[in-house]
Amino acid sequence: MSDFEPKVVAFVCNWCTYAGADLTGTSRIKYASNVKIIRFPCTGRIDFMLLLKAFANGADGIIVSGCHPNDCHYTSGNFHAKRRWIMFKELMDFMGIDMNRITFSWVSAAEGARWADVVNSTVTRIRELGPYVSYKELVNKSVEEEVKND
Amino acid sequence: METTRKLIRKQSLEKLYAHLSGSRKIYAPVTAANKQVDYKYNPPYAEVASDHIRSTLSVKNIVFPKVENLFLFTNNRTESTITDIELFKIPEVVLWGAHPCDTAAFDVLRSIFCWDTKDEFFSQRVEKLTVIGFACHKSDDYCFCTSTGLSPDSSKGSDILLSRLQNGDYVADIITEKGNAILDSCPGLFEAAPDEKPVITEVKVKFSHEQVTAKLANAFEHPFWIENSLRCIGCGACAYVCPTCACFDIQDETKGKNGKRYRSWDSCGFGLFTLHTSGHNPRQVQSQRWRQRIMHKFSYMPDRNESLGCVGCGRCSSGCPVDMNISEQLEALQNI
Amino acid sequence: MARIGVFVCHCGENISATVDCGKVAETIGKLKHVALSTEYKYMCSDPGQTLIKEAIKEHNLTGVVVSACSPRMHEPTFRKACAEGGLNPFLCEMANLREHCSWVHEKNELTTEKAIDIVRTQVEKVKLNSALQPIKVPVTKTAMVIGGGIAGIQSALDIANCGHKVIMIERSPSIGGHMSQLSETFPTLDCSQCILTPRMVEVAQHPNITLYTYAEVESVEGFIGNFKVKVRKKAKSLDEKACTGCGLCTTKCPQKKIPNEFEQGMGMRPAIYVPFPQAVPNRPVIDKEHCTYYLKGKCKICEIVCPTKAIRFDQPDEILELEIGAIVVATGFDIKHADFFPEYGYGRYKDIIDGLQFERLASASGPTSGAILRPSDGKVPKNIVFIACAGSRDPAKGIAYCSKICCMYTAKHAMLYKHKVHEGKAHVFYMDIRSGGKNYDEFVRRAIEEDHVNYIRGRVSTIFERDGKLFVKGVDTLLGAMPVEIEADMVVLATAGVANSGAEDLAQKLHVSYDSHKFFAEAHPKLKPVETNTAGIFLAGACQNPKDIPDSVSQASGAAVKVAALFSQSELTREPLVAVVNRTSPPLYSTCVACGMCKPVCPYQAIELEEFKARDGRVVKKAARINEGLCQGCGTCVAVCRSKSIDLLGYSNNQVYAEVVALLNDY
Amino acid sequence: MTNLINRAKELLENGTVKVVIGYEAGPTGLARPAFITDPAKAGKLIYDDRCVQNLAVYLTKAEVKNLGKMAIVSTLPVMRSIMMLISEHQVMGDNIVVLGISTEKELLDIADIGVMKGYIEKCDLRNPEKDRETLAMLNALTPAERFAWWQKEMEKCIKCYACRQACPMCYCIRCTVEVNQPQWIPVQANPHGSTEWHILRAMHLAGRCISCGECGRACPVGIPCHLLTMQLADQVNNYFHVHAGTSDNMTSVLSTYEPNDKESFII
Repeated sequence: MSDFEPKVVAFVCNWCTYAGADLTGTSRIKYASNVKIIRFPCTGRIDFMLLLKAFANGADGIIVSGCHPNDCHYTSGNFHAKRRWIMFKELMDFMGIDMNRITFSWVSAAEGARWADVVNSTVTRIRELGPYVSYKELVNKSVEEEVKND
Repeated sequence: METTRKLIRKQSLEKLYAHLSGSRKIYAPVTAANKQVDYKYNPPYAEVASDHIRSTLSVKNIVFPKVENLFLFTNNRTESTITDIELFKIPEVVLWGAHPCDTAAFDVLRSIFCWDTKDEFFSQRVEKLTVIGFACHKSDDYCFCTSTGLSPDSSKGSDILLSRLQNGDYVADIITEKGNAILDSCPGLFEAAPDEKPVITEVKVKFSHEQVTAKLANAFEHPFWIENSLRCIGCGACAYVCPTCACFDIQDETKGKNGKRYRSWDSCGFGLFTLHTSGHNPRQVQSQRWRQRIMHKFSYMPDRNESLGCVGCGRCSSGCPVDMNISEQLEALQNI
Repeated sequence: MARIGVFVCHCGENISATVDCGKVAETIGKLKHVALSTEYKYMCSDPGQTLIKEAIKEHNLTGVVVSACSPRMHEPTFRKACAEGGLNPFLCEMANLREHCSWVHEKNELTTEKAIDIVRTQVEKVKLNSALQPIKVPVTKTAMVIGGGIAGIQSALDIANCGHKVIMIERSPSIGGHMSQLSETFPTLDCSQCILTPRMVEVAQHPNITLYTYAEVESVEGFIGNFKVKVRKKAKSLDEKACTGCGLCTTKCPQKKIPNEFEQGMGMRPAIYVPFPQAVPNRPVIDKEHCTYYLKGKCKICEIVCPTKAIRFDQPDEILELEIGAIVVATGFDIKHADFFPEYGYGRYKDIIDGLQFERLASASGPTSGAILRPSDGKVPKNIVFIACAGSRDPAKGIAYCSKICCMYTAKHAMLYKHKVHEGKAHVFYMDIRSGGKNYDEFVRRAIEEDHVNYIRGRVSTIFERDGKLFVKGVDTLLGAMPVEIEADMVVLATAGVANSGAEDLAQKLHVSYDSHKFFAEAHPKLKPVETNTAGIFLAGACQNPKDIPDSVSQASGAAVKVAALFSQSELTREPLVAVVNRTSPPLYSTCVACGMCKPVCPYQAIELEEFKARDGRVVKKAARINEGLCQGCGTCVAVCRSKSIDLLGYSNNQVYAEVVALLNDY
Repeated sequence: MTNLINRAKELLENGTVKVVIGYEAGPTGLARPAFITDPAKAGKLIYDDRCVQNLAVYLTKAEVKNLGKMAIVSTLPVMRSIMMLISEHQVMGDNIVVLGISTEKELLDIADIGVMKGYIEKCDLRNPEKDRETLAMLNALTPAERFAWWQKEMEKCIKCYACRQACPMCYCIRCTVEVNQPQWIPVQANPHGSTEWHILRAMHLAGRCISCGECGRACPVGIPCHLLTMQLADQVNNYFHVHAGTSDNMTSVLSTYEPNDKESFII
């Protein structure tokens, strides 16, 4: 497990967290390279299905991050996203899908150092949790194998 | 081959099960906690159900799985490579405990899958399959095998058909060479058959399928379809539990450069089943889809495949969330 | 078949020091559909851009991925380069190898692998990009200015002087706003009306400006360049064309005891009145709430005396429907009235007034003709106390902000007083003196040093009356919180500036956001201080927050430039990254079922339900439609659409999905 | 029951409605939806414990709508469904006559939507009791146990979409599962495809599910998928203090927000 390099996907909004991550770069603050960023105009744009797609394609952890409440470039996208995540988290918990593998955060364009912290703490946590075996198994389990089953 | 009748005692039946499971996989019905009966691979004999009327799903899954990979592929920079499914790896399976309606359905499926080009996947699975059917000693209002030309003790599709005697022993009709091979592999478990008649349930004849087929030839525009399908909600339950429904959807699923093409069950009851790319949908409303379902089984198939598309198992009716009772509708249809 | 060109930038050594750019280019070059994968030291340099332009032609590229710095830095640069190379600019994407990779990771294999993943993700995305054309929206070159104070006047004149039509709406009978009430202005002490009234007249006479006073906005629909505004022109009970403004009616009106709004209640006016002598337009209106005829059904003296028979008692309100291209909101502010401060005894003591009342007292055209006389007995106050920060910066009062103008006008008031009552004593209680601004601090110093105004740093706890005299009790914090008690003949409260009445209502009509204090909200506090979150609606003056005259005027000119820029083209060009609801052939029309989930999530009211009709006129289908003129491309509607009938150009479902897959899988 | 039959007959006879949607007894003794267009056949209508299906699903069905103005036998879940359908512009409130049935199986006098609103407000809007018990049982498990529990159910799924088709709120003409650009949900009925389908369905019903339990009842293989949407119905009320289907002007909880919505997991 020691050489386990978690795959973490970050879904971030263009105006705050993406810009914040840019600032982390311009400030030359180092963080774990396991995280790869996908840019969205707004957290309001992030479909909950994309999070499942990330797990289905082998992600061990996910970060979802956008503007702090009241700072949304589009005024309200992050508020809508917040409600969506509240419901999503409740459903995932109820189905036993591991929500410790998802970090939801607000990181502003000025919080370059904080972005590094969010990434590093997420990667550390996912490292401890290990690969997301149960979701990977779920994805690879094909009904046909049941028929073959040898 | 000529059918031979043997006796197999209750205790020997368990031994036969153990004997068969030693060499191959057994697909047998099991009663779940919620009283539903589902087929499972290699269940312990003690769990195998023998008193049920019908399982929730038919046994078609064994020859026509709900999802089946057709091939795997890899998209490289300049060319794509295709990897075939190794059909020879499909294991030998014994289907245990299927009722005559379900076993008869294999012939119907064959008439669909192999009417012109032989479907390799289906054929291979059928070839690897040995069927030990159980004649029905119980039935209910949904059953109508006798209206589709079958009977509760029909041996159609079985390699060995077991029928229960009053005392719980069974008579075994050895129908095919495959059945004979089983008999030969464990002759000690079989005895000479008594003269006694097995317990067979009585299934009332509800309609004449010939008459239904005749009526359907001119019933395409009949108001019957709208009136009788208003409550149909357009789910695929009837098609998916049906032992003879064979429609499938083909999909490609890729991850990165690797992918697979597979087929999975589909249903003509779905609104988008017939949607064209142009946006046109020849079956726009549910009555047209309901008509298609009945027409296909009772008119088109007798015409084209010379086989009725229904075996009268009654699952479509018992599984329907809105009680679309097919035998009731067919009864009505023969009188329109 | 896609032919993607990938250009890996070293950014000097900024990227190449930690990322093996050669390996990135080589690995990406092996991907399907990648026609060219190359590296270069500075992609953004001229030779770098030329490389892209030539490659587009040479390899007939269908998409370009520039793997360099943040797209927030150079996306416009490279999109422009692509356009110059003959490729639609929206077929260019950037992979962020610098800010998100080389600068934040150590030099090792994992970092290079991550770089490859980042580039591959953009390659997969760009394959699904579509060539987009900028959106053109027609522009109605008529601006509406709401509010006729100094900000509105400045904006209207600037826009009109650029050659565009302006419609000005003012809800009171005259333009001029608060500035017309002021006596002198800081820091120059020039007469407010003297500098304002020429501007007011200019508005009235400007050929490009149409002025509607006594009028309010009824409703606003549409979007930038294409607003449809309904304006209610309240009945003035007057034929304005017939009226000559002789004023005879106002002198003959028997009802004369109505508190004069312009004088802040310190004078009286008749029921038919002109708010002040220099009013524009200089025409009276009948105040229906106080007019004897409207109240009791008889009188009509004004009608009788009017030499031109201009009075129209049965005149109805008129609704104007106007086509407007841009709107400047300049509705100004109000002040907290002194009754907000029971601790200071307002109401009980007549000689406690607010700042605007003091302006009227000091004004030559005011109720006392400029003499500082206290309201109770008309005597000249010998001791006067000014309390700055009455309400402002006081979270307990619900106003946490600084009203900004009070420090300066309090200093001005104290000076004006001293200039008029030489022997009088002026005291100022203050929290801090905020006198940032050209010549502002000098002005305050003059009050203290030349006019000997007594500045006391401390807050006033209470004002009470003893033996017919007011006593102001506070502390002097500079003297170690020593209690101070000052006998005063008159007290002036520099009360907090607050949002104007009706601001919330108007903001809702305009679909513009407002803050918790009901001030209009700017689109960005730093970089878009004039814009609102609704495109085509701009802010000027104190409707945004309390401002002094120079700030209001500057912002008003700023807003005017925004409008003029918008009007400089007959069509508006917008980035086409907008949401789209799908359309298919009938009878489906769209997979949208018009559930309306998307409508309330749109911050820009860009979504409406479109009806599809059969030949007989029956509505056979409804589906959402997005107004591309209003959509800003946030994509929140896309994520809430259950049937996936909405998609966002540039961040389509297909694109973001491909990104997720590409980021996590082997190729 | 006589009241119901008489009322249905009257509505059909005087032409107020063209069809009465109610229940009749089928040949196997099950109650099933019935569409009465002929007043002489109103006598077929029944209302008893067997009548469990949520009839509101038919309000959006094209061929039922084609019959003309409808009256619909409505228990509480049906009434709540109607409220949601009006809120989401799928049904016009003045286009249907509600034949309300009280919990005591008495015919209610629902003159208009306002009256119906008043009635709904007085009802217990929580999930049905036996489902509350199952939910409590599941919520008491560890996440890993819950995962295993649900996976066992998901393995049964055949993707027949009876859950979707039986739900009055699933009226989309094209469901997300039918979108293949991109293919959001794997088409195959394997545990992965089925799990994601059920997540999607539950999320799309968040704040819209009126706890009728029809999806679970319709499932031919017995997956209690209604527990997913009911759990979210509970949470919607817990977080946002809303019960779905209580007014004809509901904004979905996921289409709106309060700036001070409480959560504890966003850092």
